[in-house]
Amino acid sequence: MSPEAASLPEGILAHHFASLERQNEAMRLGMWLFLATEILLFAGLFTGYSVYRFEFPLAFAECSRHLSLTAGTVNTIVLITSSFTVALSIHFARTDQRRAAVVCLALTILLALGFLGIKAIEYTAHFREHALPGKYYAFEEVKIPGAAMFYTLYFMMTGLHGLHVVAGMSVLTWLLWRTNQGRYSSRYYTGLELGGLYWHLVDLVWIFLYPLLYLI
Amino acid sequence: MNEVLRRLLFLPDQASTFARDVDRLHYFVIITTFIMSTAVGLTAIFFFVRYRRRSETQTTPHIEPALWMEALFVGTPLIFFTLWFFLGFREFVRQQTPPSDSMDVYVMGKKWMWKFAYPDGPNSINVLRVPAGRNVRLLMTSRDVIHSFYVPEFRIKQDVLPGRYTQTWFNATMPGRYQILCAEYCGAGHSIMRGEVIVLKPQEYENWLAFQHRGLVATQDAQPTALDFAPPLGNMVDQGRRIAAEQGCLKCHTTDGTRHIGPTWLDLYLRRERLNDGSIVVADEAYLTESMMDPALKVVEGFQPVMPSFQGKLAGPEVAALVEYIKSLQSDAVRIGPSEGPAYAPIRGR
Amino acid sequence: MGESGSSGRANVALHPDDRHEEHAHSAIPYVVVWIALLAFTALTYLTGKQHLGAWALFIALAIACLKSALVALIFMHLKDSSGMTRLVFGTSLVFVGILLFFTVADVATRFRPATPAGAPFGTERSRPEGLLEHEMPE
Amino acid sequence: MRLSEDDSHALAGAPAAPTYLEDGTTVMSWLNTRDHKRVGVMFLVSVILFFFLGGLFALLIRFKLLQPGPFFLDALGYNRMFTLHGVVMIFLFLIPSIPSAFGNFVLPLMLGARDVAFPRLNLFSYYLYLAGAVLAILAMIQGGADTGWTFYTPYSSTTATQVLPVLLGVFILGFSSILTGLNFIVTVHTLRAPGLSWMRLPLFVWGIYGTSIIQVLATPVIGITVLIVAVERVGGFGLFDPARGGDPVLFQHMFWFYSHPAVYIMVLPGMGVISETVAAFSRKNPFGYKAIAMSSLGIAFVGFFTWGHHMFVAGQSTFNAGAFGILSMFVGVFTAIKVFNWVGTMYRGAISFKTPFAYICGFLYFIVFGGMTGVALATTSLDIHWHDTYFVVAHFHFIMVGASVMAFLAALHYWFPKMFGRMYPEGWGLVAASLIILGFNATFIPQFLLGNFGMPRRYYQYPEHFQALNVASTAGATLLGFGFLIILIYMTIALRYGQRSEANPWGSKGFEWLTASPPPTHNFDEIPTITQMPHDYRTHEPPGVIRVA
Ligand code: HEA
Ligand code: HEA
Ligand code: HEC
Ligand code: CUA
Ligand SMILES: [Cu+2]
Repeated sequence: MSPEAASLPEGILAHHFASLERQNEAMRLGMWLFLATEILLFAGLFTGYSVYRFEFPLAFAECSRHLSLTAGTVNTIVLITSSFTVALSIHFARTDQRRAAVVCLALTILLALGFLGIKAIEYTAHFREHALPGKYYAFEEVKIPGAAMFYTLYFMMTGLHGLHVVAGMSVLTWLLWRTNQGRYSSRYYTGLELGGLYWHLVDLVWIFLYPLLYLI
Repeated sequence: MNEVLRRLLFLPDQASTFARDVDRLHYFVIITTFIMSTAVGLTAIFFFVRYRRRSETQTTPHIEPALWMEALFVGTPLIFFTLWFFLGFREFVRQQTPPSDSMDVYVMGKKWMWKFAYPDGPNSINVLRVPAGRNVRLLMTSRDVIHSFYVPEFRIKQDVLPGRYTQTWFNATMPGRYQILCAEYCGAGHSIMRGEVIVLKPQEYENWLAFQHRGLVATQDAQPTALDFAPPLGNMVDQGRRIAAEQGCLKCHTTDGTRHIGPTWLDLYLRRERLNDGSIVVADEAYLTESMMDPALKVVEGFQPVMPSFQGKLAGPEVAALVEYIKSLQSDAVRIGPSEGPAYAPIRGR
Repeated sequence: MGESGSSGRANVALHPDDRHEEHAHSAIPYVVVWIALLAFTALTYLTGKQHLGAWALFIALAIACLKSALVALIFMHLKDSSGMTRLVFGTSLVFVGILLFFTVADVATRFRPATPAGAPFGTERSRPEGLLEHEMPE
Repeated sequence: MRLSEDDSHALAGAPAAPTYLEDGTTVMSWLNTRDHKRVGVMFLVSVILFFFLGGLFALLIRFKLLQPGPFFLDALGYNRMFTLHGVVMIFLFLIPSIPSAFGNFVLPLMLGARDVAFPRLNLFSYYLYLAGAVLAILAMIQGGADTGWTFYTPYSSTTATQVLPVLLGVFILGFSSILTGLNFIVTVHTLRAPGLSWMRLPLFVWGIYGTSIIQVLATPVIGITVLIVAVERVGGFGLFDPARGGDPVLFQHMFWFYSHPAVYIMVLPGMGVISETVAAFSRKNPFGYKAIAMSSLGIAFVGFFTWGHHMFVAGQSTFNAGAFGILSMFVGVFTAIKVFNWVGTMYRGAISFKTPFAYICGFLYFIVFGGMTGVALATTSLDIHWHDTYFVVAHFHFIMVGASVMAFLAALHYWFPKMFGRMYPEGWGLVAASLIILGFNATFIPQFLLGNFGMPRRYYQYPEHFQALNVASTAGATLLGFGFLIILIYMTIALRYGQRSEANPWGSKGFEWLTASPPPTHNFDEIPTITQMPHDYRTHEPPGVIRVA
């Protein structure tokens, strides 16, 4: 190891771990377990979706046609790209290119904002049409049983996903700050990596939401 | 044998064709359970007596079970449990499949009463009359929350769901009266949501049916409702309910949303009522009180001013109780909504 | 849960993903995956517009699965991470599957009137013989 | 062997480290601790508190049921009472009881670790637990909810009582439970002492490991489910509203997807305790170690396939009933393996009948009876008669009180010297144990009969022919209450005035006894190298030979 590399910041070893390596492994395992819980959290809504789609296929198809496919597609592209930039930022951090890592993270956050913006525009449109969930449903164009249920699911799923986007953004902002301080390097980048994992999960969920909601 | 075990286990009478078969499996299962738990307990005690600690420094050999032993541990329960399953499931499928010659009765559960309707026949509340020896299918739904139709003597139970139908069936063997209990928790009146199945001899049943066809709808089988059995519970709402019944308000007002001589009380509180002079009032406490004291002052559009004044007939607290009662009559979120009621389905193969 | 040897800590160290070795970590896979994801999105979009009927859902989900596999394997480094993390991820998917399977199986095999109105596979909307509308148990 | 720097600093010869109890005695030093042992003790105190609260509710329920008609409580009050009893006992007592209290305390000790993997998260999990508890108590103060602990919609989404804080409380408690589970899984994977291979893990660790898997995988689903109900209550839109085609049975699927596996969260740790104590008090190696260990995983896995047995009469399809019926039969087999192997452990042992052993005997009897009545309930056609009657109530109390609480008490007595360095009074221990086992039978056997007789549960009033059995049950509950009260009293006294115990009063060869009692803050002066299976009583050698690196 070059002396230069040795001066790069390392993680702090807690007293109860035998080695940094082990500690990183523990953190990564912990994160994956956390992601598993997130997956099961969404699974509840996906179950609801499957059941009601099974019961009301017509209503679901009809309602889905009233969502903006363009907005959905653009958002998919935005989110995929943001996932890509996060992956890049980790790559740059671990190859000691701090500037590039920071830029990539900033880009990710911008893309996330873009995603939320587009979602907000969609939501506004739904509000205007009264295509709202549950008892607020008063959408003139679709009046078949099950339509309200579609919008309930639509709002719950995108809403919960949106919350995750916001949470992910906050994490990324914090990571951006720390990366800028030079906390992550080829010798230690676990924190950044875990944040990235979370963001990828947000992307994963959307990859399924997109066809299920917009493309029936 | 059957009788002894039945009494020993406190099982109720066997009044349907299922009961005996279910009970037989019940005996088998419970006896196995007893034997196994006692055996395990006794073995533990035996080992304790036999292998007491003799000295504080005693060491013991390392023992691992042989493979055949573990196989036994897995195999025995597995065989028993699978056997239970097959015996039980055969019976279960039978209970879930009404025979195609069953007569239908429609059941509606509602907080906290049971309503029964016969095709082209009478309706009744809380009393279900069926002929003995005949297959009866119940097609059931609920008006508000989940209830469960339970007749212990028949060994049948089926949840009753809002917005959709469920079914069950039975064939009662012994004429008599059997209690219907609600077995799914449904609120304050859950434990008094009781009804009765009256199993009649076939001929008596025919007579009853014929008699019912003669009368007016309003006089058909007017049964007291569960609420009449409900003891005073002590709070304002319950007092109000009692007073409303005593004072005869319910002769003209309904609490379930239907229109009668007077407007329904369901969702009345804070409703915007249009009066016959075209103006609109909000039915707040003041208006409700006023309507009892001076009904003719503000008459609701579409109704006749026939309500008597209760000035002087109701004490202050009574009025307050009535108002509280009316306020409590808010329909649940569970209403007949955009999705229409479920469909009727004939029994498969009929 | 592999190692059952007795050698302790060193042995338990879970396969480190070669990051202390300095061989150049490349960004090219990320770019490739990104492009593939975009392509797949386009594909979903196009097939989605075709109204392929029963196949539409299947195709859309198949593509979504492919996409998420790419994200998980490459972006999330599942490809070269320890067996345990893979197991965790896999297990969570299995349990999602269980939840979905039994719940949908229930709805699909129920007593038919037990599904609400509007469900196309429900039965004929007939009234029981002789029972007029207002007499239906409310 | 690799050691961290800390290890090499804390080498032998250093003055004996202060015990974790003495290391800082201010309130803040507890509230802000990272020490898994202190977190464990805080959990222990809290869950015991809530157990007594829940028990108080139980006594009120039983008191009301002395009379068939209205008596003592009104209908609403009664409904609130059993809801609070269920919620407190399950979410505030039983789920965190053994894993969060004893698991936290002894699991790292058993692994030869200095702490759990994420100590700060561990403390956070305790505060989440407190927050959830506060919400639940808030709901109680405001009048309480009346839905039953199962929150079935549409009742729960329409009733006027304080369901919302309870739902949020459950959500938060779920988080706490997830974090604990996550922490334990990572700890077991990364912090085992040298020489401690998977097949040498103490069986308690296997039990907790299985539990943790369930906690991580099942709890999120209840989280989202109660959130949906909360949204339905507040926002007026949800997935379960029948007026809009919503399916109340879907709620039940999602609820039981968590809550059936959750019953194994409640019993697996208890089984772990029994595996430890039965070996320690029989002074025998666990019979069929592998079978017991693997059946924990088996239960954790197969437990996910049986949830529909709560819904046989709920409008679920016949196909599903069959599938869940047969799958429920398989879980029973895993428990059976354990039971037979525990009994086998006593074979040719050297058994000493101390208080924990009394609870072991109770446990064995109750879990077989309670478990087999569970299998009986899973026998589809029988469940039609039994569903939602007192038979079910008796079944689950047999397991949750008869088995899990007995295991909790066994653990409390077994590890009390480990935790506090003092002994409880043995005589009183046996008195309380006999009282509890007797009272327990008197309380719940009549309830089995009531169920057969046809008395539905959650009944405020009941037809008069049920009264005799109800009175019997209430009498039993009173005995039971005295039993618990005695324990509370002597344990509180023993905490201050109990006789000082040796480091290993039981002569146990569980790994947690390799360090002092009570342990020092860092658990081990040196991390032991494990050279044997746990509970190997062939020799008197301690199972871990301490080597200096
Ligand atoms: C710790 C809690 C716990 C545990 C471990 C269990 C364990 C089991 N439970 Fe129980 N159960 C509850 C808590 C628990 N349950 C609760 C709280 C409810 C009510 C919920 C509510 O509605 O409020 C409930 C309700 C409940 C029902 C629903 C009843 C109804 O509402 O209609 C059913 C139905 O199948 C059931 C089944 C089982 C089965 C098959 C097991 C099995 O895991 C049992 C396995 C154990 C054994 C089988 C014993 C060992 C076996 C042997 C030694 C075999 C020897 C035998 C031979 C050789 C023949 N349980
Ligand atoms: C861990 C779980 C657990 C435990 C330990 C218990 C313990 C007990 N339970 Fe409970 N019970 C449940 C979980 C549990 N229960 C659940 C989940 C339900 C279903 C709820 C629902 O329907 O939603 C239920 C329902 C339930 C019912 C049915 C109510 C109904 O359906 O109408 C009854 C009735 O007898 C009952 C009784 C008891 C009794 C007598 C005890 C006894 O074992 C209690 C013994 C303890 C004590 C007696 C405490 C001793 C304390 C003192 C004497 C001191 C007094 C107080 C202070 C010092 C503060 N329980
Ligand atoms: C003989 C039939 C009759 C009886 C008995 C009767 N009402 Fe009425 N009630 C009516 C009619 C008709 C109206 C509507 C016309 C009106 O507003 O006066 C009405 C209106 C009301 C209103 C206002 C409702 C609205 O929609 O604005 C209230 C409140 C009310 N009644 C309460 C009572 C109470 C309380 C009692 C018993 C103590 C009672 N009524 C007994 C017939 C009756
Ligand atoms: Cu209706 Cu309980
Ligand atoms: Cu269960």
